[in-house]
Amino acid sequence: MKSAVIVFPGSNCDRDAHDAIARVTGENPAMVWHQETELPDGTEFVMIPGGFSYGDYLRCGAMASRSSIMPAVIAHAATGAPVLGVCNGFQILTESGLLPGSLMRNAGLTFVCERTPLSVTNGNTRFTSRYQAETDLIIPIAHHDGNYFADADTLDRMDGEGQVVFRYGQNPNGSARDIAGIVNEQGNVLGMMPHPERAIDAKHGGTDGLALFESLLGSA
Amino acid sequence: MTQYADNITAEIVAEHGITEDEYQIILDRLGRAPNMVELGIFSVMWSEHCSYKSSRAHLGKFPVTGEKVIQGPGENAGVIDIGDGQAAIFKMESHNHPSYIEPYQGAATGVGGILRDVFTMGARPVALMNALRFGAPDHEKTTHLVSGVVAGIGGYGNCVGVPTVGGETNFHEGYNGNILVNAMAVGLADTDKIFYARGAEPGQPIVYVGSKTGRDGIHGATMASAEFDDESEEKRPTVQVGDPFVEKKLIEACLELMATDAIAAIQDMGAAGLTSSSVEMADKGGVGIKLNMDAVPQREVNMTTYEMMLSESQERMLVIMKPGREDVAKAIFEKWELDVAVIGETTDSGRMVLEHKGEIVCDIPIAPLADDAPKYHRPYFAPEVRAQISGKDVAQPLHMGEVLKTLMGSPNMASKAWIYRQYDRHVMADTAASSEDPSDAALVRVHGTNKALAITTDCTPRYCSADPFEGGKQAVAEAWRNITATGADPIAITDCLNFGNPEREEIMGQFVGCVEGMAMACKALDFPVVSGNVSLYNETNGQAIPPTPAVGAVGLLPDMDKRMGYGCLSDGHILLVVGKTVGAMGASLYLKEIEGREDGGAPMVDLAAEKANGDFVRGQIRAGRLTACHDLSDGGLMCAAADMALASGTGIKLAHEAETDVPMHGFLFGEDQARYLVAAKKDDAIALIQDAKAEDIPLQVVGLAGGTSVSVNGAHAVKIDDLRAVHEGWMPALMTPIAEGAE
Amino acid sequence: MKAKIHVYLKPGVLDPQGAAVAGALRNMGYDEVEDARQGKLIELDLTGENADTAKSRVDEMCQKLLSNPVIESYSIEIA
Amino acid sequence: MKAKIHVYLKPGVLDPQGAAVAGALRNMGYDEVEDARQGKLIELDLTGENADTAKSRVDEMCQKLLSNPVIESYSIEIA
Ligand SMILES: Nc1ncnc2c1ncn2[C@@H]1O[C@H](COP(=O)(O)OP(=O)(O)O)[C@@H](O)[C@H]1O
Ligand SMILES: [Mg+2]
Repeated sequence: MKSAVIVFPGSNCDRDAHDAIARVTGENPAMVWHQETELPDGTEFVMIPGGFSYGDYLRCGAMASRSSIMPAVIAHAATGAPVLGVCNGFQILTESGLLPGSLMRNAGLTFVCERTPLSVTNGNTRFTSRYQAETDLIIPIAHHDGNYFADADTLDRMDGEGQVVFRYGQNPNGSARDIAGIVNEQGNVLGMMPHPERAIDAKHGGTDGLALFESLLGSA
Repeated sequence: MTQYADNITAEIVAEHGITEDEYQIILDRLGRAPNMVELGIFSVMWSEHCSYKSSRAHLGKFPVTGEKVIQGPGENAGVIDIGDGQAAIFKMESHNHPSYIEPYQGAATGVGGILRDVFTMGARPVALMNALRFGAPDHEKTTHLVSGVVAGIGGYGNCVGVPTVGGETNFHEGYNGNILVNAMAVGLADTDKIFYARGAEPGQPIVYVGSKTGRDGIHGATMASAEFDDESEEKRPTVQVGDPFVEKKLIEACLELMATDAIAAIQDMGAAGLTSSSVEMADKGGVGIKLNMDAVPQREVNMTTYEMMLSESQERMLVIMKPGREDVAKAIFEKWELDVAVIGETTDSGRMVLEHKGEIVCDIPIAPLADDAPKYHRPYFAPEVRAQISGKDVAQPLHMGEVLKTLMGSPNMASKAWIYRQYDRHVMADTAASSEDPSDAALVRVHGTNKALAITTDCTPRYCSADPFEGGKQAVAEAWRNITATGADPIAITDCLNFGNPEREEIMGQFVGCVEGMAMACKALDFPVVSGNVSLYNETNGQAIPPTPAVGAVGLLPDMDKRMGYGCLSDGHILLVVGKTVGAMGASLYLKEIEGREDGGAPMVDLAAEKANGDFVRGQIRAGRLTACHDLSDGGLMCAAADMALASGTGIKLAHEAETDVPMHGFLFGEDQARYLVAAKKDDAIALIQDAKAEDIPLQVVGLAGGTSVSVNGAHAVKIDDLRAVHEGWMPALMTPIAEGAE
Repeated sequence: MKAKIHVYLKPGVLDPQGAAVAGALRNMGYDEVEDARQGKLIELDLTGENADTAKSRVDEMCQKLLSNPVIESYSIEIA
Repeated sequence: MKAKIHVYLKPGVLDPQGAAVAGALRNMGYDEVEDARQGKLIELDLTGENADTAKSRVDEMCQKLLSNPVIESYSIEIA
C-alpha cells in the first residue's frame, strides 16, 4: 500500500508514523513536507502524525490546517481514500473541516501522558475491522488538548451513525461522551487522540495499535 | 590609582561581579582600561557559571577517561562509545535560580539549553531526565513552584518531541529559598559524525542561526552565580522565555546541516550567548574573531553591542563554516523558517574585534577571557564526622506495617505520577521503561536495534549533609546500582554539583568532600565523568541548600530481551537480599519520618562490595535466574519490597531471624549500601545461593511472594491496597488545591 | 495601523480554563467571582492606510485562521 | 458587574505565539501583517455594586494569580 506521512514544522511523531506504516505495509511511506501542493502519485493512505505543529500556538492544528498541502489532503479524502490523523493530526483534521467538532484544553488543564484503556465501539470501519467490537485496548495518549467538543446534535448524529470509533475507559481529558476517536460520515477519515503508532511493539507500550494498521492494509 | 574608562566607575565594575583583583588582571592584560562592552564580556566570561573559578581546581580529581570514553568534559557534552559505530552523548545542567524566579520559563529554558548542548554535537536527542529539589511541602511557595516547574519541563520537552523518561524529586526545608532544577539530555550519534566546538581555522565565516537576539536575560549568567536576597524578585525581567517550536526546527535544521560537510565548528549560545559561544570556539580553535554586530538578527530596535553580546535569548547557535559553504546553511535554515546570517569571520589575530555602526567597539585578546580566567583555591574545612547510628540506638516501633505506610506515603517516597503524567514519555516510540515502569533506570531503545540505553539520576542529599565524602560516593554508587539492576552495563556519568556559597569555608568543604567521594567511587566502579555542571551560591540570606551533587548515569543494555525490572513477582517466588545488612540508620528516611531527626552518619559505601555485588547481580540477570530485581536505597528492604509488591500486585512475606544482632527495624529500614532485593523461582534460588557461596557474595533469603499484603514473620501486615492509597495519594492531595488557570 | 481581535468561546461551549480560574479565585477568598471566561486577544500591526479595507481583510483572517467557527466568535477593532 | 482583564506580554519579552501567527498569516498571503502579539482576555462576573472596590479587588487578583509579573502586564476595565 502506498502511503504518505505529512510533515509540518513541529510534527514530532512523523518518524514513529513512518516506522509503524513501514512495519505493517512493508513499504516506506513518502514523507511529504507541508509546503508541497500535491501528494505523490498513487498515494493510497495518508497519515497526519502527532506533535506540536506550529508549537500548538493560536489553536492546536490551526496553522497546519491552512498549509499548502492541505487542499491536496482534502481532495484525497473526497475520493474516499483513507486518511488518519493522530493526536495533533486529529486536531488538524477538525481544524480543516474534515472531521466535525473541536479539541479543547484538557479538563484537568495539564498535559496527560498515560497508557489509556480504550474500547473499540465500531469494529466495522476500514480502520478497525481487525479489532473485535467492544474489545478493550491499552494505547498511550500524550496531549494537552484532547477534550473533544461538538454540539449535542452532532454528537447524537455521530452516535447514531457509528462514527464514534474509540471511547476512553476512564475519561482522561473531559471529552464529550468519552470520545477518543471518530470517523467522518463516509468512514474514510479517522481522527483519534491515542497513539496507535506507539503501540506496535511488545517491548514499547504493547501491540494494541497494530490491528489498526493491519485493518487498513486489509481494506486497501 | 585604579584606571577607568569613560563612564565607568568602581561601582559599575562591582555590579559586574568583578573583584578589584580581577579588574587589575583585566587592566594588565589589556594594557588599558576596558570600555563597557569589554567589561561586560569579561564579567560574563569570568562569572562562576562560565569560568568555574571556584570549582575547577577540584574537578580535576574526577577520572575522565576510559575505554568507552570518546569525549570527556570540556566540550558541550560527554560522548561514549556504545558499539556498532554509535555513540551516546549526554550532559546534565542546572537552571536553579531562573526556575525559582519564574518556574515555568526557568524550567522550560533549562530543558531547551541542555538539549542544545547535546544536538550541538551532532546527536539526535532521545531522552530527557530531570532531578528536582523543592522546599518543604507545606512551605508557602512549594506548590506554586512545583506546578510551574513541572509544567515548564513538560511544556518544552513535550513540544520538541523528546521523551522525558525519568528523574527524581525531593522535598526538604533546606530548599525553601532555593529550589534545584537539574535537567539531563541524552542523544545518539554515529561515532564518525560528532561535532565539536574546536576545529575553527582563520578565514572561516561565522554564521548565526536560530531565533533573533532580544534583550532577554542580560546578565543572566552573572545572576545565576549570585546569591539571592529578599530583593531578588526585582531581578525578574532578566528571565528569558523559551520557544520549543523554534527549538524543534533548530534540531532538525542543525541535523540536516550536519549531514553535509560544511561545518568547521559549532557551539550553542547558552549562558552569555554570543560572547561565550564565540570566545569558546575561538579559544579552542586558537583563532581570532571579528564580528559585525549590524548583521546580528535583532528582535528589538536600537540594541547596543553590550546588549547583543550579553543577551541570553534562547534557541540560537553559532556555526563556523568551511569557506564558501554559507549557502548550504542558508538554504537549510530558510527552509525551516529560521534566521540565518553571516555575522563575521575567524582571523589569525588572536583577538576578539567587534564592529558596530562603523566603529570598533571591542578589541581584546581572547586567551585571557578563557585561559586566564581566575581560578581560586578557596579555603575550606571538612565537616565533623558524625557518629553512626544503628537499629540498637533507635527505639523499636510496635507495628512495622504502620511504619511502612508512613514511609511509603512520605514526600520523598510517595509516587511522583502527578509529575510524570505531564511528561510525554513515549514519543519516538523507543521507550522501553520510564517513570511509570518498575525499573530502577529508564530504558530507551537505540533506534532500530535490540539494544537500550539505561539512564538514571541519583543523589541522596541527606547523606551528603551528614557526610559529604560518603554522600558523594553514595550518589555515584546508587546510580551504578540502578543501572545494574536493569541488567545493563554502567558506562559513564554526568553530574550537576549544586552547593551554597563557596566563599564560606564549610560550604567549600562540602563541595570538596562530595567531589572527592564521587571521584573515588567513579574510579572504583570504572564509571568516568564525561560532562557536568556546577551551580554554586544556592543560598538565600545566608541559608545554604543541602549539598546536592546530582549524578546522571548512562549504561548499555546489550540485549533488550534480557532486561530486568521489579514488577514480575508471582506467588511462590523466593526473595533474597544480595549484600550485607547491618542495619545502618544514620541519616535514614526512617529517622527523618518516624523519629523526626536527621542526625547520624551516612551509611558507609564499601566500593569493593558495591562492585562485586553488582557484577554478581548483573551476571545472574543475564543467566536468566531472576524474576525481579530492585536496588535497596531510601527506606531500605521493606520499602523496596513494598515497591515490588505494588508493581506486581503480589504480596510479600518477609522473615526476620530473631537470633541475628540486627534488630527487626534495622533489618527492615536500615539503609546499608551495595544491596539488591532479588526474586527467583525456587530452583533458580538454589542455584543463586550456590553461586553466591562460590563467589563469596553475601546473600540472605528474606521472604516469599504471595498473598495481598506485605508482612513480617506472619505479623505487621499491611495490605497492598492500603499501601497504594497512601503512596499514590500524597502528591495529588498536595497539588490539587491549586488549580492554576494561568499557564 | 493596528487591529485588535478578541476571540472568545461561544456561549454554551465549556471553558475549562475559565472554570478553573473562577475556582482558583474563589479558593483564594474572592467569593465575589461568579464566573470567568478566558479568551484571546490578538494584536496585528498592519501596513496600509484604509481602515475599511483593513477591517475586511482582518475579518477574512479571522474566518480563515484566527478563530475556529465551531467553538469561537470574534470581534475586531481597527485603530 | 463584569471585569475585563487584558493580560499581555511586557515589551521586549519574546512572544513565540505572536511570531508564529504573523508568519502563518503572511504565508497565507496577508503580506500587510508586519507583526502580531497574542495576549489573554479574562472576563469575570462579579457580585457587588461598587466599581471602585471591584477594581481594586480585581487588581489584587491580577497580581496574585491572573498575570505573571515576571513577563506580563495587565489592564482592567470594569463594566
Ligand atoms: N521529576 C521526575 N521526573 C520524572 N520522573 C520522576 C521524577 N521524580 C520521580 N520520578 C520517577 O518516579 C519513580 C520513583 O522515583 P525514585 O523513588 O526516586 O526512584 P528510585 O529510588 O528507585 O531511584 C522513578 O521511576 C522516577 O523516574
Ligand atoms: Mg532505584
